[in-house]
Amino acid sequence: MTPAVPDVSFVLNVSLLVMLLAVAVAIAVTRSLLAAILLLSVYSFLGAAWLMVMDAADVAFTEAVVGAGVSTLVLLGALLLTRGETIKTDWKQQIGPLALVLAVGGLLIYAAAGLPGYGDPASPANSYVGRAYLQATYNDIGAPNVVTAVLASYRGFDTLGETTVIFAACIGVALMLDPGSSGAPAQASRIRPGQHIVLKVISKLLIPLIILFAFYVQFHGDLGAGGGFQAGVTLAVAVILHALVFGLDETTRAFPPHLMRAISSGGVMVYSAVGVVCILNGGGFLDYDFLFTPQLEAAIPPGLLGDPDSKHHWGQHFGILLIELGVLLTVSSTMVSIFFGFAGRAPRAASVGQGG
Amino acid sequence: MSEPVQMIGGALILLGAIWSIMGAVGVLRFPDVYTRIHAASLTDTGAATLMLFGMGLMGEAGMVTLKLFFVWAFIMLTTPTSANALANAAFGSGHSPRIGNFQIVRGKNGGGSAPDRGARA
Amino acid sequence: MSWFIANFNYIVVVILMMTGLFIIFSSANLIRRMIGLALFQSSTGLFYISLSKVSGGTAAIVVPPDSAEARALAAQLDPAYVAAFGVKGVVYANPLPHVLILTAIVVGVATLAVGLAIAVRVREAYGTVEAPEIDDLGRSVTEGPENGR
Amino acid sequence: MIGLETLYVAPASLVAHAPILAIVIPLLGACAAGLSPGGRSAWMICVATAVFTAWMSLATACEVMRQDAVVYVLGGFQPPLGITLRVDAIGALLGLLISVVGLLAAVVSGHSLVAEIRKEKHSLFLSGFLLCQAGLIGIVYTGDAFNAFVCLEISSIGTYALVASGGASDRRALPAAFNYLILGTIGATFYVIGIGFIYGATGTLNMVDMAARLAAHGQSAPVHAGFAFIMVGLGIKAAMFPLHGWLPGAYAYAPSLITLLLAATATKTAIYLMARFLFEVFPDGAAASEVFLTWILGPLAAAGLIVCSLQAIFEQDIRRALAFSSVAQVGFILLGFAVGGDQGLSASLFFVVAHGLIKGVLFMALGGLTIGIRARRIVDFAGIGRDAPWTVLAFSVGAASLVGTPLTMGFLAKWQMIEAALAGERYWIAAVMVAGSALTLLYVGRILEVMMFREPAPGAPRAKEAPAGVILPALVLGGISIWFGVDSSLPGQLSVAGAAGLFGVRP
Amino acid sequence: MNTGELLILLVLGLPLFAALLTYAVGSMPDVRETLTLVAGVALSIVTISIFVRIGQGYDVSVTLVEPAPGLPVLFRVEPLGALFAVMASVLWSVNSLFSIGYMRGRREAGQTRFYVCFALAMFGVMGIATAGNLFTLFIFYEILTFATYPLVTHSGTLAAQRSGRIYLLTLVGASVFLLLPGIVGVQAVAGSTSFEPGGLLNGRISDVYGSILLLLLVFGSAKAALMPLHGWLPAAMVAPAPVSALLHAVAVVKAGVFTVLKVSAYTFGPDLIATLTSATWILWVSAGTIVVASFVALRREDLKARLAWSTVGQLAYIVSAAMLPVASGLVAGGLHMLFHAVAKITLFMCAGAIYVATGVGRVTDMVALGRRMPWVFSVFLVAALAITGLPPTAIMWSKFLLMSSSFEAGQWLTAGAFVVSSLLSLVYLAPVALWALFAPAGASADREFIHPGGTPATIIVSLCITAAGCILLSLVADRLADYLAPMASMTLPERAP
Repeated sequence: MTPAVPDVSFVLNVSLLVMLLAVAVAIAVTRSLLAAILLLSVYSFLGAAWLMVMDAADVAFTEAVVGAGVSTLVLLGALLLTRGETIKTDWKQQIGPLALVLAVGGLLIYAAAGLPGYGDPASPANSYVGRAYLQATYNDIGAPNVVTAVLASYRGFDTLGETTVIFAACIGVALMLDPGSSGAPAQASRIRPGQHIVLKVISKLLIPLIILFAFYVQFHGDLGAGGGFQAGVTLAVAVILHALVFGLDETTRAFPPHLMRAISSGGVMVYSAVGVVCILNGGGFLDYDFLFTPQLEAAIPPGLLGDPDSKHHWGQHFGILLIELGVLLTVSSTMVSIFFGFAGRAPRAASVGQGG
Repeated sequence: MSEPVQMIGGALILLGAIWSIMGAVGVLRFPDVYTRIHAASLTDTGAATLMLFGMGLMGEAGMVTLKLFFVWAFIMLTTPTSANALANAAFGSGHSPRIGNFQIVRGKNGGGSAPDRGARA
Repeated sequence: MSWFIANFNYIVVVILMMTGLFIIFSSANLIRRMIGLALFQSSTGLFYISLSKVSGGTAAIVVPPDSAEARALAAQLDPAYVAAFGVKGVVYANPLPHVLILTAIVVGVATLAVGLAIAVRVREAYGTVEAPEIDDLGRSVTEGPENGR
Repeated sequence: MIGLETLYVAPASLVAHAPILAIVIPLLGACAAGLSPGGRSAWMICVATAVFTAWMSLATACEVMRQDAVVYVLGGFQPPLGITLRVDAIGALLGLLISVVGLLAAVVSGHSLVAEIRKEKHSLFLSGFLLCQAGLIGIVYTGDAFNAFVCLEISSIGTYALVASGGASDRRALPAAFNYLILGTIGATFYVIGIGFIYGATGTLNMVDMAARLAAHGQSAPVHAGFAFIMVGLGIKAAMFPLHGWLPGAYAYAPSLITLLLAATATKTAIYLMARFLFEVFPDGAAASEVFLTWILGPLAAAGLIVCSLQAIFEQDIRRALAFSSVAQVGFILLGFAVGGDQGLSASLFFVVAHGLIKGVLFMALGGLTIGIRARRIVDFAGIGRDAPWTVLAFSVGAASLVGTPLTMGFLAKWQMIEAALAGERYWIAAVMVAGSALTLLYVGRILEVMMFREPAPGAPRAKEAPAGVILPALVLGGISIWFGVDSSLPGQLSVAGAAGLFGVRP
Repeated sequence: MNTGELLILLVLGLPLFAALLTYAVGSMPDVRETLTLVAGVALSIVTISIFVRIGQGYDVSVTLVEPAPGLPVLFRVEPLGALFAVMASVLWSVNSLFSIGYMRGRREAGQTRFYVCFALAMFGVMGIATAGNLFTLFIFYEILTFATYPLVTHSGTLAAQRSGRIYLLTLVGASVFLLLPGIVGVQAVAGSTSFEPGGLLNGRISDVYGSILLLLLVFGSAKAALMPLHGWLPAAMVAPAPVSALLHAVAVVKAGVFTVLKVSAYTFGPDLIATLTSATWILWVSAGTIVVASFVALRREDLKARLAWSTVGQLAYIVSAAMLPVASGLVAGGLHMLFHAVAKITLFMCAGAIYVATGVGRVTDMVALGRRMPWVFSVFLVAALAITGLPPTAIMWSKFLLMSSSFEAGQWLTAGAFVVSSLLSLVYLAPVALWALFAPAGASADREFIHPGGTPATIIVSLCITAAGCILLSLVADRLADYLAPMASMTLPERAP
């Protein structure tokens, strides 16, 4: 059953994909590293736009914030510490990978032929579990944003795994870049007080706005697009902006690195604690219906949470809010501690001397 | 919203699109960093305003237009600041502006628009 | 030709994947290989989301069944299509791949961060991030000084 | 002869939640270790968590033997909506291997870290170690394909960082870790794309549901492509022969504790996933898996066994030699898969456990030896038998089991593999297995001869005995592999039940 | 724990306990040596009691442990095993007596390790003798190899190291490369590897697969020193005399041949062996080995090397007996195994005695030595006659049986090989003694003794015992043949526990 109306999204989809391809090929071709990194950032923005066209609001938000924001930041940080132009690799060296890649690509395009067409509503993926979620969310969880409902409640364990992945990244980067006691103390960053007046004024105005927006995204996660990840990264971006503009020392005084690691592990603990509480109350792990013991539920006056008949959803609502809080803590503190890892490292790399 | 208002909105968005194309051409054609920054910021401020205003007219009033206004306010705050920061950094790292007139000559280094690189690299 | 149109998304996914792989295997600089890796991982996102698109659908945020918004959304599609594939009168995109890709993006960033941290340490230990130079240095010094503490 | 189902290990309420606790407790332990100030407290948390995890995985194993497969529903939503942990006999067996080796590694970490990692990084290191444990057990217990990817990533990112932290003592660890990261991520991404193809064809992510719909769905191009992607991805993760480039560097220069973890358990989980997809998810008789088994997996595994054994013979660095030996033994295991049939599969599962214990002992003893002296090449270990008799005893128990001397678990494992190959009329596989074990004899014999019979080089520093905290766990692991050699009922019943479960035939 | 199980545990426990005890009292030579002797005698008593019980029809078997389902470590004694156990234990005691004299005479270093490894080797031999299935036999086969390696490289010289490496590589390589796959093949086909009277695989296996398995199992037990895999035996002569005496006459080589006999009797069974094509191939190989070994022995100067090559030839007798398509061949092989062991150990002990007394190893230097060592060379003569199978000695019976069964089987080639090698053995053994005793006129002056008082007394005693054994055994040869008869018949007589 092809849709009756001519699908405008396909045209947008094709044009954005072509732009994505152009940027990807540009990245492959360009020799300058800085250009490649910025092109990657452009790639992320285009990806975010394409995701909006494909009705994936949450993912577009995440791609824009995490993809463009943090990864470009981290890449630029790494580039700063590994200054140097790439060696000219002659084309003979690239024939091997090119041939391999073309062969595998050709095979895959053949295989892709069997997959459901663009936007086909009756494809196995869209007609089976996907639709079941759409139909079941209202009476199971009562959260309008089905993606957050699936993310936090149906597949809560996946998200716990994801948060642990971020925590693992925090541990990994700390293991690598944490100067620790023997490292050279981070010298005063080079920003003199009188500099960047314009930047300072505007960022002083913007930072509270960003943080406010972060909390807005966090708490209305199950109503509209948003959630723990996006809020966490936005929060981290605010802190990083502060560090960039006002120098690393004030920020590390406000957000000390080892505290960041503590919060990061605290977030994962909050998440698992919610799960364990559900077990103690007799349900399965992360089964939010058991978050509220019967006595507690009786104590809450009816109608507190909007529509009276959804009283039994409190467990789900609070469960989702709590774990989103856990995710927020972990994500924001990890991104900040990663930034401190790269920024704190700057003076040492320079002392080792340039040289390619 | 009634039909004619949507027409005007559409026209404004089209104008904004053309505006940003002009900005993009500017970035390619202008000789040195500072003029390019000017062209780029032209796109961000001018074209964005036009488009947002047009979208405001297209959609029906209410929450959407309010959000569009906030987006516009945010862009108005951030874009000029980033242009300023970029110019500041360029000046800090020694790019002096190209003053005086010059003609476009297909130089040997692959047709850059600036014939001689007088400025300190 | 219709085959090309119907599967255009997957062809782009495959090309992006191959570009990513090509960058990884052909570049000598560690940072460039990380960029290639990021590109390669992003292709999974495109693939899953292309699977999830339902034409005429909207973001998987359930609007109240008979609200103005719902009626506006359903108006553009013919009722039989909405009845067949919509939920409570509105056609939505498939939420599951969105959740999976949220995870994939986050995993991608985590790997990127750890990879770049290692690259920075390699730069401090070897003084370069070019793979051929690292190999030469590695081979020349069998024991490897214990620097880079 | 202890029947697992008869064991009363934990109160019923705890056993009901044993599978999820075996994953979440190491997670919480990792957070606690991350928070703890000193290295000492982190070590204590690590050991306590490891004990609890081992206890939980034993409880799960008993429960699995009682009711054939434990399904634990997460979040209260039945599959295909929610995620479930589905632990069958194979998962329980590998879970036991991971948690027991993890426990002993945790005990050893007290000493072996001191020599290789800076003081203030210990708590971070142990936190990463526990994360790997949680990830590995997650892979082995989960019943959801995408969740397996997430757990795979948890353990991988932990391992990348921990391998790279070996850079403090040998800078070559850093490029090795970088290559491991690149190849590992490519493997994981291939796996995700493979799952995407299968999701596109079936619409579900729960493995059991996926298997049912695939059986009904029949063969199509995306299913073949998905199968190929998953196998290549897991092949990279399991260091299958042509895709094992990352392994020697990662094993040789990582801290000894991490080499122990990697060698004994990490690659095994990827092999477990391969077995699950090969024999359970993709309907047997599906052209894809049959052709793959006989024409691609078999020859590749055979080539891997022979080529890597030869490389191990001519390798100078002792840990690289053992790394190539690991790749060869992975080839051996995959040959067991290529034989197919539940006898072949149960033999390879038994071999997986045997190889895990062997490499555990070998690298633990090596770690103990290298605490004293900076020995890297095999020649540096000349005549060490005299100075550190007990550590070398532990090493030689592992070596004996690797070679397959009678009354060790390695011997029984090889015996069952060759018997399965002969029973399956795969004579060329049996011949390759015999040739492989003979080559193993060569390089292990060479190492042992250098250690025991050769005089130490005059100038070399005198090796001294490893601390008791390292020797005892090594001897315990060695003892286990001899105990399973003499009475293999414990792992035997699990591997037979597991293989039978996969093939749907009751033992 | 009925008496049968107790006996087996004793038979296995005794040498192990002796090894540990010898290690414990290593510092006190006298205590250590008496301990070895006592252990040898005790073991002989236990094995003889087993021998008697088996004779009376009792079942002596125990399953120690079952590592994996279908793979029990099972011990079940049957006539051939009992005979082999008795032979090994008695000759071990005699050899201990001999080695005390030899080791003291030569003042060898590292004697504790020597005796400990000897006891461990006996532990391996007892395990092989009493093994109930191929799996258990393989375990003890490996233990025997690893226990005897230090004995072969006892002297520690470079030559010893090199021949030790050849010894280990050949034996372990053959067992891992050939024997193990063979045994696993049997397990794969028959579901178990236990020794069934009348043949486990009889009627369950095709000719092709059966032939391959037979080749794997026979050539796998490299200890039987068949031609292509015999290199280790002459190389092991670098070991001290007691080692070559016990190991390369009794323990190690007989274990290899014993395995071949058990495989042919109980794994394949006479009927299946008769049909298998590879059985005839092995017959030709062993016939070739017999003839070639005898010729090579002829030209060997060193006495021990000559004896080693003669052993290679004699072993091939037993292998060909096992491969004969007729059931009586097995009994002949069993008997020859026993009688040849007794004779060959005497010869090796004589060689050792000469070496201790005069330091002479080469045959040509032994001319006219008999005047100084009349006893040693007369015993050597008796043993030499025994090896050739002349009437008064026991081997006459076993060679007679061998000849008759090969005639019965119609294998003229094997019978011819037997005759030729017997004559050749006469030619390369008897003259050594004759020249020494009745030196022809003009012989060169004889050697001075390097050991005060000629050959030590204990050596003389042990020599006489074994020489007497060669002759007295001929009296009981027929009763022994009846004892081994059930091995060849299809069914085992009804067994009481």
